Amino acid sequence: MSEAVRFDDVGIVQGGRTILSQVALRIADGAFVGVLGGNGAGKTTLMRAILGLVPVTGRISLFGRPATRGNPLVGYMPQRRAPLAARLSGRTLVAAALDGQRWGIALPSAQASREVDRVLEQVGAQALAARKLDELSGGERQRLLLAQTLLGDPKLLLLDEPLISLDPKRQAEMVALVRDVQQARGIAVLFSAHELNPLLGALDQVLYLGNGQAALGSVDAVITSESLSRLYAAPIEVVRSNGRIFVMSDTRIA
Amino acid sequence: MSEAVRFDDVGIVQGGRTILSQVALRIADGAFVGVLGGNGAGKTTLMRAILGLVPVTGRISLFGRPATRGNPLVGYMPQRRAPLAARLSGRTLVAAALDGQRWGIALPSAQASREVDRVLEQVGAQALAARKLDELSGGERQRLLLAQTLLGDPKLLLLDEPLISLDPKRQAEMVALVRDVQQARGIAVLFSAHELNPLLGALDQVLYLGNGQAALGSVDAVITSESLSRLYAAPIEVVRSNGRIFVMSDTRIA
Amino acid sequence: ARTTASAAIGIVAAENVYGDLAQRLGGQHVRVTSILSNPDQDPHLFEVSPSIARALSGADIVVANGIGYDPWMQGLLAASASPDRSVLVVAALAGRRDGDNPHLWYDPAVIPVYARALSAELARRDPADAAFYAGRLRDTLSAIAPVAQRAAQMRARYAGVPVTATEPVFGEMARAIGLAMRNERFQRAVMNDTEPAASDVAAMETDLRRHRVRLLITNSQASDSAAQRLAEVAARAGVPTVGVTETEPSGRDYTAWMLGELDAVAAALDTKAPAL
Amino acid sequence: MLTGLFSYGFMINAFLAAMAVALVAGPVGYVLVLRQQSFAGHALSHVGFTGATGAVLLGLPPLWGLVAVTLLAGLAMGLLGERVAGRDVAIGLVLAGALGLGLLFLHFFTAYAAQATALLFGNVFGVDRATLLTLAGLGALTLAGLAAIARPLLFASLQPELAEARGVRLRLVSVLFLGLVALATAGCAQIVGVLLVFTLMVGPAATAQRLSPRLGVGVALSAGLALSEAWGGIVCAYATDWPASFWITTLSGAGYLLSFLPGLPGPRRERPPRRPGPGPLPAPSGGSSS
Amino acid sequence: MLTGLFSYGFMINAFLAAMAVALVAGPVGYVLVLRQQSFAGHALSHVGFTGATGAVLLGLPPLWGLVAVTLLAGLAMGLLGERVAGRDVAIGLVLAGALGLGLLFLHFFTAYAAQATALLFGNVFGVDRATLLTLAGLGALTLAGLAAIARPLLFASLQPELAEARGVRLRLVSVLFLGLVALATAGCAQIVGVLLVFTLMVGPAATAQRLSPRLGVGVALSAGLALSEAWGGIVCAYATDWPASFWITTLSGAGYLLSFLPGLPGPRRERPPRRPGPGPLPAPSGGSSS
Ligand SMILES: Nc1ncnc2c1ncn2[C@@H]1O[C@H](COP(=O)(O)OP(=O)(O)OP(=O)(O)O)[C@@H](O)[C@H]1O
Ligand SMILES: Nc1ncnc2c1ncn2[C@@H]1O[C@H](COP(=O)(O)OP(=O)(O)OP(=O)(O)O)[C@@H](O)[C@H]1O
Ligand SMILES: [Mg+2]
Ligand SMILES: [Mg+2]
Ligand SMILES: [Zn+2]
Repeated sequence: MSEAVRFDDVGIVQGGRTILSQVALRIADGAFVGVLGGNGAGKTTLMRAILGLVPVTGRISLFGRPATRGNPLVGYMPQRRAPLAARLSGRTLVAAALDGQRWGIALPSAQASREVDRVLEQVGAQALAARKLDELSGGERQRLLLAQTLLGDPKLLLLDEPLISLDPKRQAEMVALVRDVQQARGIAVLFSAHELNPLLGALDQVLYLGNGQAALGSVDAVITSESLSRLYAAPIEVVRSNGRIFVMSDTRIA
Repeated sequence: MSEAVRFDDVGIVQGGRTILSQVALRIADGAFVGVLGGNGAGKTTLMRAILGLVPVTGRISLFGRPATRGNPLVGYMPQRRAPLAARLSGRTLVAAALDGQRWGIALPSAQASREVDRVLEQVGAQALAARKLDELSGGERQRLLLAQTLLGDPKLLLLDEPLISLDPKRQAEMVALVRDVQQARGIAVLFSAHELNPLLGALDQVLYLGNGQAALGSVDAVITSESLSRLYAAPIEVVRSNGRIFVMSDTRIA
Repeated sequence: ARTTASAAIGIVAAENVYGDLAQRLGGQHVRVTSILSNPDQDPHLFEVSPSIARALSGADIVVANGIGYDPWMQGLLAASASPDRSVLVVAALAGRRDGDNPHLWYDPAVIPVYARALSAELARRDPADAAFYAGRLRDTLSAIAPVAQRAAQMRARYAGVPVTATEPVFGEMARAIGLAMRNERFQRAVMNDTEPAASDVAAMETDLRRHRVRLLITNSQASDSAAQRLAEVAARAGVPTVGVTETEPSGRDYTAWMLGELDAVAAALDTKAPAL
Repeated sequence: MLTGLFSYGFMINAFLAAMAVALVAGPVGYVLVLRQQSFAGHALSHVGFTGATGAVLLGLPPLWGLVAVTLLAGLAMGLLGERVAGRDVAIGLVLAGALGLGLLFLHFFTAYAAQATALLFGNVFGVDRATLLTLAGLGALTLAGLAAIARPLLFASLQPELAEARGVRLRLVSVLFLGLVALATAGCAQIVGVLLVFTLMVGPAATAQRLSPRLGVGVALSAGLALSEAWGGIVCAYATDWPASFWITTLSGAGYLLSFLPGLPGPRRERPPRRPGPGPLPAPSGGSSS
Repeated sequence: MLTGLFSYGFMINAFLAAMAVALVAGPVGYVLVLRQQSFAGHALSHVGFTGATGAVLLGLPPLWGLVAVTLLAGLAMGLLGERVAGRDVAIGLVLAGALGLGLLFLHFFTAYAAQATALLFGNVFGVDRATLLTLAGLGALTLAGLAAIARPLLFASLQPELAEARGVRLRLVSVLFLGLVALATAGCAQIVGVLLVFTLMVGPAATAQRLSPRLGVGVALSAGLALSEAWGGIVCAYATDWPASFWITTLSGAGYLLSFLPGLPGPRRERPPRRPGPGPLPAPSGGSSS
């Protein structure tokens, strides 16, 4: 089965409003997919639907099985992040997510400790883990959150705007980190962002949302001035130079 | 006096750490200045210093007078925004900032009402003002916050990352809005952002922070691959095409 | 509602002990309402209902205990000022001051003072029936006389005998009998709903264990675990326990209530302490 | 059943006292709820106990001690817990500390303590004219204080960062406000009881904030609801002879729950505006890759 | 002074009771403070009063009513106020409602109510063996319950959005936890008083969270601090003859304040890592424009 995510005629209605309708799409296993769309287009809602947190019509399948809540194959970094308990260590935060959904108490175990070490290492955050959360920079915290998504060997990562409030260097680092993990472990990634440029080099495909619809396309097909301008309903320019793509909205026309 | 902001040998130490040292700069009245710098470079601290909220050594002057707290010539949009009281109307929020620092009670007055109407109109938010804050999108809320900064005819706006979590279209709209207000009223603007592209078309100058230093430069001088790469300590490419500039960090090297 | 009873003198008593005596002294010429038949209601949350406030505002005579036992009475009286109302504060009649034991009705000398004062007040208000009130007063005084007599008898026999109690409810009567009451600080702490000090608990236990007291008096309406524990200590040490009640039990008059408790105390003091 | 509602002096006093309390509790509570400081309001109503016992111990009028210590605790909470994080811990510790001290004072009591503790637990049917005047005076003082700090208080509550930048002294405002809450609580509690003050502060304010997004309307609504719930409670108490506090609490809770009814303004549901839609999306070209 | 500390049965019982309470209050309080729910903890201790009164009215043992109503209120708070915004209003209204109901029960009271009133200040020197057993049983039950929900509880407290996505039922966990708090409070309060339970829940937990960033260490520290403060308070009470609750409150407050001392781990100051600096900035070229 090479399909990570499959939507068959999916519709989502929330608060009496249709967010998405008649969505059909297939995301291949191991693909790095950028999720684009204006504010309120439904990026977060789509991810929450994949997680089984939002009632949908139609069918969403993950790796051939119906999507359900608490699927261990999915790692998730939510967009809206509650203020973190500032005085706890990064390690405590990451460890809390390890089997956090299971009843009972988490007794210290060598195996659990190894698993936490493993994901911390994967994002290069071993040194951060001992420090208190309120001593970490935003970028460092985001790296810990990424580590959490890797617990328990997921086959699909849903990352909702992980670049927010990062500077260009940290944005690039975050994208590179996700890309490395994705390739090393051959997992599929859905990565939403308003900032296309740092992502473009890493993307296999683009999932673009707007006007209640969602469609998948290749980077070359979607990242064009014409299609992006239509997507965001604003003039957006795409420039290709030296094999690189730049996206920029035109501030002079407004 | 054509200087909006002037720093003479300014140093800022917080929590025992030197954030900025020996900063000297002059921002001309009416200039649109982009404030750049990596996470933790001190963008927010610099703005708070201009507002008189942070103890400094040296001297900061605004329009020829020493910077003090509560200067009515300065409008401010903070970066960290406390969760807004969701059930109140946008108009209530904006009106609360009108002379909000003065003791006493704000009795309904035609003059106050006109002033609120004026700033709402300037950002095109008259229609939003009657709605509850929790019914507004992030971009709409940000527009109300911008309206607040315009209360009482400031001559200097400090906008700390007003583009955060906006989609490209809204980013462009926000920049255009600020630019329009700035030009119509001839005021100076300090506008911080991690996202350079939406800003580039609007900027008169760039204030770039890093390594405890701050320096002002023209767009042409600062926005070059070399200087940005040094600023962010990461490979950043700047491409000029059709008289437009594109900035992009290189994700392939990381 | 002022048709049949229009002639009757309205009396509101804060506590039912005083109310019952008032009924006895005034007979058919009075209409009595007692506010607290249960003074141990949480004073924190005690709230007077409108009907009581109504009764109070129409009352001719109001009886209160005073010295902090019914502090809400002041406010209630002030709230419905009435120029022609007399207020009898028993503590004032008996010359007690703040800080004295507020369980005044356990003092056999106080009740006659109250009875005389109330009777005089009734006669003042209703001179036509003065003879009736005088007769009622005589009857009442002789009906309650056995309490003082019994206390005096017991004084002859038990004066100086050391006893203790979990609460100061019985304190005035113990004084009348001449019992040597110990552990008064402990009792005060329990009365005030606060925590007895460790040394007071220790002294209490030592008294019980070493038979330094001949009797433990408890409040039988209160069954908190601390009191239960002391009763157990007493039982183990062979010190007898007598329960008394703070309010007049329904269905008993003052004399029967007091005599019953005095008998129980006497019986307990007469039991021979077992050898340790 | 309701004949004679106004024929008794104590009933008239009860209505007047309830009005004085409601008109203070409504606006003060509005800000309390807006700032999410209900716990502080509740805790302050306990703290008076320490002041009253301490004052009695020193031979001072208990009301002085009550007002003084409540004010002090309000200030302490404001100073300790200005930041929202950890604010509830600051309140909890001030509360525990004050009660512990009260317990110590009680320990030194030689008299029956009802005198001190009764002060905390007022009685709406036992309000006399002099108390009514005190109440009105304290209430006027509190409202005047609230009016004096209204603008910076509201600004600091809605947007602390911005208010600070505009010259509002957050800590001062926070401390002054808690002082006012303390004053209102201390003044009202001894007349109508701790329970009632708290109920009248939180219930109507929360309801008002659900019903109107406008500040002035909300504050007026809060005061109006508090007043009508207080008066309604007194009428119900008169009719049923059940305690007024119970009725007022019930009405206040019912009012809040009613504000969730669908027909009313302000349902929880978010109604984001449908933005002018973009044109049709480009047809997917490329399908699934890799 | 301290001779004979263990020569009285009541002292031994006091130490044991304090231990049972502290070992429950420490861990439960740790989560309570982590979730910023001190107000809920405090409110639940009031609510027990209503339950006790109601049970007595129905002729049931007060402890049953206490536990039942407190559990119910914990559930109501959990259900009403799962979202942080408005949570304090939900607690406040449940609290007010429960107290109002308690007042109504009292109104119908004919029997003795002291069992319900003595709640605020318990009596740690008056614990008998049977009570000790009840206390130990309730404590064990609470700790077992806490252990049973520990993992999802912690996860939901730290990262609710993520926990929900991973299949944790937030509302269920929240309600179960408040039920446990209710159980702990109800069990302990009637033996050692509301004040003590609250103090031992909030003080040591807040101190522990300042002292260690690690969860296991923090919970152990919280329990250890609670135990040593409780025992220390009893010893001080024995030595000075002042109330134990006063001493325990004082020690708990002092412990928290001491944790702010500079030498200790976890000063408030933020120490962001100095990132490897970029090279020297390009020299400003262009000066001030326009
Ligand atoms: N529980 C809900 N009830 C009603 N409407 C909702 C609910 N949750 C989300 N919505 C609406 O659904 C739409 C899609 O929201 P969503 O958060 O998925 O957008 P998004 O693409 O993630 O936006 P952003 O870029 O701002 O994060 C929005 O209009 C939002 O207001
Ligand atoms: N009160 C404080 N005490 C100690 N250090 C502080 C304080 N406030 C800020 N800092 C530190 O000062 C540095 C500059 O912070 P500042 O918030 O100004 O950076 P910034 O450029 O705005 O970053 P960002 O892009 O993340 O918003 C950071 O290292 C920050 O941790
Ligand atoms: Mg989103
Ligand atoms: Mg910043
Ligand atoms: Zn309380």
